[in-house]
Amino acid sequence: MEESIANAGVATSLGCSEVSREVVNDFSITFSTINGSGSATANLTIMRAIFKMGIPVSGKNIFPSNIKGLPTWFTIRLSKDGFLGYTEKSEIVVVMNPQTFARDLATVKPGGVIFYTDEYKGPIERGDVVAYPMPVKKLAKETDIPANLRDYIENVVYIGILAQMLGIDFERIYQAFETHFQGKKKAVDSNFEVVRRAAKWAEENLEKRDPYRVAPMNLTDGMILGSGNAAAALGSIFGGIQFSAWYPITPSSSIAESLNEYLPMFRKAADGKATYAVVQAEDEISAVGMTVGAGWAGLRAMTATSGPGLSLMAEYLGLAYYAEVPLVVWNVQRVGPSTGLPTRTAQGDVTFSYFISHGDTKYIILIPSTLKECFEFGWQSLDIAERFQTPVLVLSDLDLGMNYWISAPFEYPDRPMDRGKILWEEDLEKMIERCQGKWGRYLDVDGDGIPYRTVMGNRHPRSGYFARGTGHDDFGKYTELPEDWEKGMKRLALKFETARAVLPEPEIRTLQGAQIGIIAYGTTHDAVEEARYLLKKEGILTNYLRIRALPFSKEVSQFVERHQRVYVVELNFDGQMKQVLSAEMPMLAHKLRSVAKVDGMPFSAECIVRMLLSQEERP
Amino acid sequence: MEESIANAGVATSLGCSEVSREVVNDFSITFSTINGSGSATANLTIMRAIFKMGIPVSGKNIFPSNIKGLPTWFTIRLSKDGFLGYTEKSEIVVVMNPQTFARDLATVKPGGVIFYTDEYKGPIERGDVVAYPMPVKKLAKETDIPANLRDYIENVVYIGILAQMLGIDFERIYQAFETHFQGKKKAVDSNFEVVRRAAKWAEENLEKRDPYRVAPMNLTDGMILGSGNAAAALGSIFGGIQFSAWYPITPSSSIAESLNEYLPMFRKAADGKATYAVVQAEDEISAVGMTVGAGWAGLRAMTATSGPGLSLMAEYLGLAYYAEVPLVVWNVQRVGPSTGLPTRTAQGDVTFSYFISHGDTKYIILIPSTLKECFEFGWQSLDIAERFQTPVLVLSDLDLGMNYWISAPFEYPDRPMDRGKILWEEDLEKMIERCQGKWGRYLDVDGDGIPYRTVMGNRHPRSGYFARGTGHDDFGKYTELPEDWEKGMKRLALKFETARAVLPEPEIRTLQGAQIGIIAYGTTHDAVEEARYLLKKEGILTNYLRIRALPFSKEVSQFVERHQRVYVVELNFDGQMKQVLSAEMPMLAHKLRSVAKVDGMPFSAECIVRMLLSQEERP
Amino acid sequence: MIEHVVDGAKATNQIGLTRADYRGVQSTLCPGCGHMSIANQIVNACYELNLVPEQVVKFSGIGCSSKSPTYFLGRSFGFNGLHGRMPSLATGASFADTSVEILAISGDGDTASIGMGQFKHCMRRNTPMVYIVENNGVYGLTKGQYSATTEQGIQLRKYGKTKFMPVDICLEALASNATFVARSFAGDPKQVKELIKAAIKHSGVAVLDIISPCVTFHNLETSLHSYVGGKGHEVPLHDIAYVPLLDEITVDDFETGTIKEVALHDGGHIVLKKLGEDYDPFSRAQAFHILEEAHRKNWLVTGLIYVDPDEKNLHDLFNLVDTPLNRLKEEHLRPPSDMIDVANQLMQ
Amino acid sequence: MIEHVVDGAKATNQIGLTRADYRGVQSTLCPGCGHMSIANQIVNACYELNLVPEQVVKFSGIGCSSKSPTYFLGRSFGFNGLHGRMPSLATGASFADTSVEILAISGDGDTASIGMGQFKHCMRRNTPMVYIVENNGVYGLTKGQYSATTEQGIQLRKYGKTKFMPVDICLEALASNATFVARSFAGDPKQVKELIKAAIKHSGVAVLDIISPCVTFHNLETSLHSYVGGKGHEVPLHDIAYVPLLDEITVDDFETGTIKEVALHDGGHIVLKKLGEDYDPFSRAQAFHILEEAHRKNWLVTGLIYVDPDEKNLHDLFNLVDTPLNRLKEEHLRPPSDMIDVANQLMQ
Ligand SMILES: Cc1ncc(C[n+]2csc(CCOP(=O)(O)OP(=O)(O)O)c2C)c(N)n1
Ligand SMILES: Cc1ncc(C[n+]2csc(CCOP(=O)(O)OP(=O)(O)O)c2C)c(N)n1
Ligand code: SF4
Ligand code: SF4
Ligand SMILES: [Mg+2]
Ligand SMILES: [Mg+2]
Repeated sequence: MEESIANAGVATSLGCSEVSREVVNDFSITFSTINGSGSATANLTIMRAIFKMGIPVSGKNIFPSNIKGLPTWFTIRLSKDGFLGYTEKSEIVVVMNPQTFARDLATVKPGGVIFYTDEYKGPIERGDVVAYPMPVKKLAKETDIPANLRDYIENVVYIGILAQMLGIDFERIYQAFETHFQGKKKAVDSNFEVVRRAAKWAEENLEKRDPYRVAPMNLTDGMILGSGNAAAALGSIFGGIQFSAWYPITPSSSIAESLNEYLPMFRKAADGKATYAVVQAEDEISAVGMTVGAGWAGLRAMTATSGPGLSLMAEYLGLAYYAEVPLVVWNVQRVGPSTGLPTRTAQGDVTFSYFISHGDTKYIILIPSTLKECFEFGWQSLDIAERFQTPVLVLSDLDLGMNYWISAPFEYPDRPMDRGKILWEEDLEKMIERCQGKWGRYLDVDGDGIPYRTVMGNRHPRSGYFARGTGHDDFGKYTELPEDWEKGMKRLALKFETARAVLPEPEIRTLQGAQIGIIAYGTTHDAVEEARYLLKKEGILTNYLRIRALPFSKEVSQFVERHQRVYVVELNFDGQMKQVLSAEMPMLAHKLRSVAKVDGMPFSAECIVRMLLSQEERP
Repeated sequence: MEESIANAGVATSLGCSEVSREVVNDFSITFSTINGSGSATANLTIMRAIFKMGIPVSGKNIFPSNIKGLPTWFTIRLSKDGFLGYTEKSEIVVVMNPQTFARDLATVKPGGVIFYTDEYKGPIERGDVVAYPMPVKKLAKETDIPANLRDYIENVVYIGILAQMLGIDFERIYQAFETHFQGKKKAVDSNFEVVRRAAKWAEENLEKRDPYRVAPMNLTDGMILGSGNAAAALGSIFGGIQFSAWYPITPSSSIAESLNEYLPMFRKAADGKATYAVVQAEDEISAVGMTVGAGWAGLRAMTATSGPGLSLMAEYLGLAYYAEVPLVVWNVQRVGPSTGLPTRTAQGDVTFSYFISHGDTKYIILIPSTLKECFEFGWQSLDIAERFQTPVLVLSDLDLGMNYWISAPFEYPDRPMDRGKILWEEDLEKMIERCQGKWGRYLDVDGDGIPYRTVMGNRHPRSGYFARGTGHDDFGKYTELPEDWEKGMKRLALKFETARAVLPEPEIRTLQGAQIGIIAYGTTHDAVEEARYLLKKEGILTNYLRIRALPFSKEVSQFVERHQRVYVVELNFDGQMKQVLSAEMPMLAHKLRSVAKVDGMPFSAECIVRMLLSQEERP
Repeated sequence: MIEHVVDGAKATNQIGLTRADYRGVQSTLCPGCGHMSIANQIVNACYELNLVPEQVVKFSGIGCSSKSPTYFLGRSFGFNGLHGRMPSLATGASFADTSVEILAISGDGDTASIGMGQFKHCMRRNTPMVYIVENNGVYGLTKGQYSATTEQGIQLRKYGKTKFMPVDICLEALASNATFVARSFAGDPKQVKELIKAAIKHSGVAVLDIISPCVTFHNLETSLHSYVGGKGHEVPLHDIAYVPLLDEITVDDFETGTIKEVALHDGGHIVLKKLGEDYDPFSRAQAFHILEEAHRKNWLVTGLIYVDPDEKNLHDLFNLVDTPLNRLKEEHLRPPSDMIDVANQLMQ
Repeated sequence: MIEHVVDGAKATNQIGLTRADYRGVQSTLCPGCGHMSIANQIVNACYELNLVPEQVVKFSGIGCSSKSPTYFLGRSFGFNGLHGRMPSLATGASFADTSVEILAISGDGDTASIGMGQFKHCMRRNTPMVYIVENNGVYGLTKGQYSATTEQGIQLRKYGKTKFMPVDICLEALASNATFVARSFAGDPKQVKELIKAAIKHSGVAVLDIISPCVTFHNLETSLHSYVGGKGHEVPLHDIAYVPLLDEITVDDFETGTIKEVALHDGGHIVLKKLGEDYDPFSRAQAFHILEEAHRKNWLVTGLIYVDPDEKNLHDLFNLVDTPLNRLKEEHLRPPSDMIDVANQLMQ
């Protein structure tokens, strides 16, 4: 294992950035706007332009559960060192919503900058902040854009002002518009014209009094920028997805929407007909029911949901577990319990997912951290589900699913599709021969706990069987015999053990001499890497294991064994992964400590450091 | 703590029973009959007669998921020492179903007895068993009972034969019929007549060649005999239950059925009108939804279900948890996952119940072991739910709920009903004064995490509030602010801690010098006590802690601390309580070992001993 | 004729409350959303009926529509429940105090997609409540997916054309033996208000399927769910007004022979004034007929489609004591101590 | 006329199978249970239609009715799912191979109580399947509680009198735009069999509401759900027979002017012979009318209540490739390797 603290393959060195008066490519910009006012285009354009300048960047949307009218925030972080996690405060804040001015001002880092709409006429109660008023209404009115688009145009105005003041390359802005408007030249040009005018206004009217500047780099060459849900959909498509039933719920809906958008692009059959179906169900019970039906019948099937939907899927998941039906469930987590904060991020469904449904159940869970892993787990989850004939849950979250991440580009799957032990007519004939006529849907022929399966449509006269959630024997026959039940449970447990060894292995990053371990998973990754960097500066060396799948492989217990104490970092109140780790590794549970919190915001590196250090002080 | 191994208050001594040729009041009888043939009356009558003779007794029904025609078994265990747990084999087996003769014969203990219908004409392949044929068809035909009741009467016939051969008191049988037929003299007499004739036949035709005998004792004086579901219903009635919505599911239906039966007896208002409502809902989502609605509106509300129903309740339980709505859910467990073995017992919903619903949730769980505890938790659960304004889950199981148990009699609640912090018009007025005008539904006025609540119908103009599953502040107002969410989670955690100290404390039984601990819960209790007795005979002394509630009180961790190792005995595959204990007490998790299995049958003492000893051998 | 107190800044109704006493917090719906115009008519109806706000209890599911109860009756109790499962919540709560008025707000997704089962069973039980479906033929809150009431062939932003026939909320209610079934249109505020009043005064379940345009995601003129489309296709069955007990019906207001009255249990009446063909809201057969015809002819029929003012409601069937159950005290609820013996005798 | 091969121990149908090839395992239902007589007619219908057992797939929920698929077509695939949620399971599976016949069995509790939502949405989608409700007006498997189809006022063993109006399965199907809606009675095996055949040959969703007495828990003569009560109140709309493609209709079999034919997509016909009044199963309006009338008059109307043989079914709407989806290979499913660049270009 090599010594490393690296972020999504971006950071090139662990060295401190030079301290100088000018701050280049190492700050955050937060845009405070009004929901539904069309600010997304402006924010994405700035983010894309910076990305195209070769600078590592991330974009996080903090939005209300509302369609129009409430405050909303978008933070772009630029980091020449590749640290792209959430920051609690920003160096630069752009305020387009006069109502939130005071609150926004408080979030500017000392020495930072505030750009604000000159509709705000009040005082600016901080001396340590540079303030630039922006006549957005006036500048917007000067364009020849129809009045109903003025709100939107006001946002385009701030692109120009920021570009001018920070040195964002105008050519890149033009390209970003091209990406956004998918080449519609008229839209690109008219928007760019607004940017130009606003920049000109800034050039003529604002004097730069702050140190923040953007300068081209080459750290994003060949990289991609996008959000996890789109990547999950693309990954599923490269995994040969054939069926998805879903029910709308934030923050998962864009997985299904992306399937609807991309499937026709990637999967045209010669005759123009479809090799897949995406069905909007009437609720999540039906969505998962259809997906279970499709998986049972031999289709690569996936559904996507979030907390409340997952709760509704409990009964069907138990059936799929026990009847051994492959399917994939993407759970894009948001803050719960209950409806909770539907537009805020959390990792709060870990224990529920692991123990979901009554009775003794066990699930394979995959946890992606990056855009690229969303893509990879998109196709791998379908392989794993069919290979192990079981539900696979993928735990993403709002932050990963809906926010903007850069990553190394997707790679074409490095192995053929794994359809698992499925038998068509001739395969079945051979299997029957191999087993001297003995054939049963749930027979453990290979001793790995994984039986062979046939699917409907198979015309072999011995292919049919009656699947059920009631007790059944190796042949699928109904049974209440104690020994049959126990045998079934044991085989299922063996199957789970078989899976343990082949699921995506944890990622381990170490530092020479570190005694303290950190375990994390999912979207805390960026903040953890940055926290390790900060801790190192404080003289605290840490090793880091990132869980990518449950059940845990033995690397996880070995990692815990190797360390004096291990902090489990997670975005929930109860320290849920720590609970699961304790339950699974009781002999090592005493070494685990919890760094857990949930308030709707992603973890910042500073927060992890704070929470970890407060425990380091304890004996 | 006193030194004890005792069973439901019945066993009087730990001493070995004297070994003699005659075996008195210390054996089991299994009846193998056909489902739907009316054998229940016969079995219950024999059990009741023995009970009325003063002998500790239990009755366990092992029945198929079927209405009519499949084999079914009923085992009565008599134990002068008060050990009434499940036994894998019986000393006496009564076979009324010729189809199962061979299988039944195998379940007779060496030296035991088989009574069988003479319809079975085959060989009896065991030399170590005494066999008595019974001409049940012939004897039934001799009665003047209408032909359509013959099947039923054949079962009454075996009462007579057994009574004669074992020495069951005929007067007690007569009384047992009186209990069963609720005093309908004609039915009592005609049934008794059949018994008499059959006994006469036995007297004249069968020669006693076995050692088993029943003799009067006085160990059941003042005790009661019944099943847990009826006790749960009665307990709820004494807890002032006002509303129950439910959906039929085995093995919980008889809770609602008992409410329907008993409520009119116990709760007649002066004007003959009802002070309660029991509603059969259209499914479990609706059942729990109605119950949540009723609990929110100030009614003492309960629903009862089993595994699949609990899975469907996940979403509503999360809402009730977060909106702080009192309600009680009895989950009478059966074997899962999925439909599983719907007529067999298990303790397999522990982890699911504890972690149910998405997001960070925490539930109070009560686990009764005895008839009396079903009654007590019946009323206490309603108190606890209202006191803590939260869902309370009661985990019973099929064995406790539907089988027959003896116990000390129910006691009238020893304290007034606890309606918790509910404010009516005048209370609210005072509260507003107390808090100088500041009043909010979720304000933690007392610092115990428990807020005050008003309920609909309150006419105070400041009483109303809008309950919701979305993020809310102390005043019930919608909020997405990070600090509000965190504050809410912290208060809920505090409330849970407050509860920890006042929930039913664990029951601890110790033996001088014991180093080994056993933790168990629910219906494994009898088998554990018997296992401790057997282990003691082997020289292994154990202490025993029986969990009665989650969250654990500190006695639980202290108990684990005090022991070298602690075996957690439970009727599921995954060792679910051990998982919960490990998650909750990670510092002690390494001491825990699992004695867990599930196959549809209750735990027998022998099985516990076997599984425990196999681990004692390990270093 | 219907309004008793001149409206105005400080005007009060017969119980001394101003309209403001019936309002809620500031709306966060999109400007122009049909749901808000319904909320306003709820305020007006309650004001005019002189309801005590504390005696009204609001229930809702999840959706823009289901958020709207915060925008009226701010003093009332309310419970914003789960998506599609509001009926059970309201039903359970209703037993606690049968004297309150239950006002349930749902959306078309909340009721006809995920909520179909609970909606139907709630109707079947004749649960005493006003059940308003704010029907915009789309999922507003989740940003524009089709719902079960979206008309067939409508093109939605990201989801292609809707494939299936829409669910007809009124037909569903009728099939489930609902006792008050009406349809209205948020663009017709007077009718909305009068129907809400009548519904509140009905003793069983009263369903109002109110077409309530979503201006952000589904306001295409080609759809019956838009302001323009709804207006263009509206076929009112009658003019409707609720007339409370104390009001004399001034017969002059109606041409003779053109009015029908429905007597309600509180002594008030629903007065229906004939428009076009004669329509009998007491006939379930005619109700099926008009809905089937409207379906075929793409009409938005509005008005009182069916009413049975006399059928027993859910609470009647349970023969409850007069005191609200939630005000009963320990002495009413816990059997006296000697009854413990009876309990023990049952266990023998 | 309908049967082609003389029945008998060793008789075979046109594809060389015996009746035994269509049977399942030994029944564990109560002797006399209506569900078993329906199971027998399913065997007969499939035998007579010369179906390949492997080409039929069975789905069911939970209940005595839902257990019954083990008692017929033992060689077929089947899935005994969850209580009330079978429609979604069948719908998802149906996409895998649209050439199979789906035979779904449910109970009245399974469909009309817990399953109402999925049932309605399944109808609405015109999911190609035969959906048989074995309607006994009671929960059999859980031992005698009332279901949503129990008639009002029926006294059940432990549950008092049923309080609510029953759900009418056919009316529900019709309201949800089902394209084949029929009712029958287990005591009328010939009609059951012919309707099953017609339903199998229908291209969309075909609902059969079959009254199927529960002899153990609900066979009171006063109920329409009993053998005696059903017989006594049965009002058949017509005599019905399914006539396959190759059969000539011997017009002699019917008096002229008294028959109606429904042409199905496979080339076969449903032939309806007039009994009493003329009834037009193509008219949705008439279907509503007869169901409403039957409801008022306590008739058990049986026969084909409504049919629309031409409406597109669910699969038609998805424009799927001809090969069954579940037989597609990696080369059809995984985009070629150069498409990875297209994917990456989308992420900019
Ligand atoms: C179980 C569950 N699934 C999905 C959602 C997400 N969701 C919230 S509102 C909504 C649809 C609302 O549509 P409708 O009822 O028509 O209300 P509208 O917003 O159009 O007024 C959905 C799907 C949820 N909250 N809960
Ligand atoms: C979620 C769930 N709730 C309850 C049950 C228990 N249950 C099994 S069958 C049944 C009712 C069956 O009634 P019906 O569908 O009418 O079938 P029948 O037995 O009458 O043929 C019920 C409630 C279950 N299996 N699953
Ligand atoms: S999105 Fe539609 S339904 Fe929601 S508030 Fe806006 S206009 Fe109303
Ligand atoms: S209980 Fe009723 S439905 Fe079930 S098998 Fe027996 S007769 Fe049939
Ligand atoms: Mg809507
Ligand atoms: Mg039934």
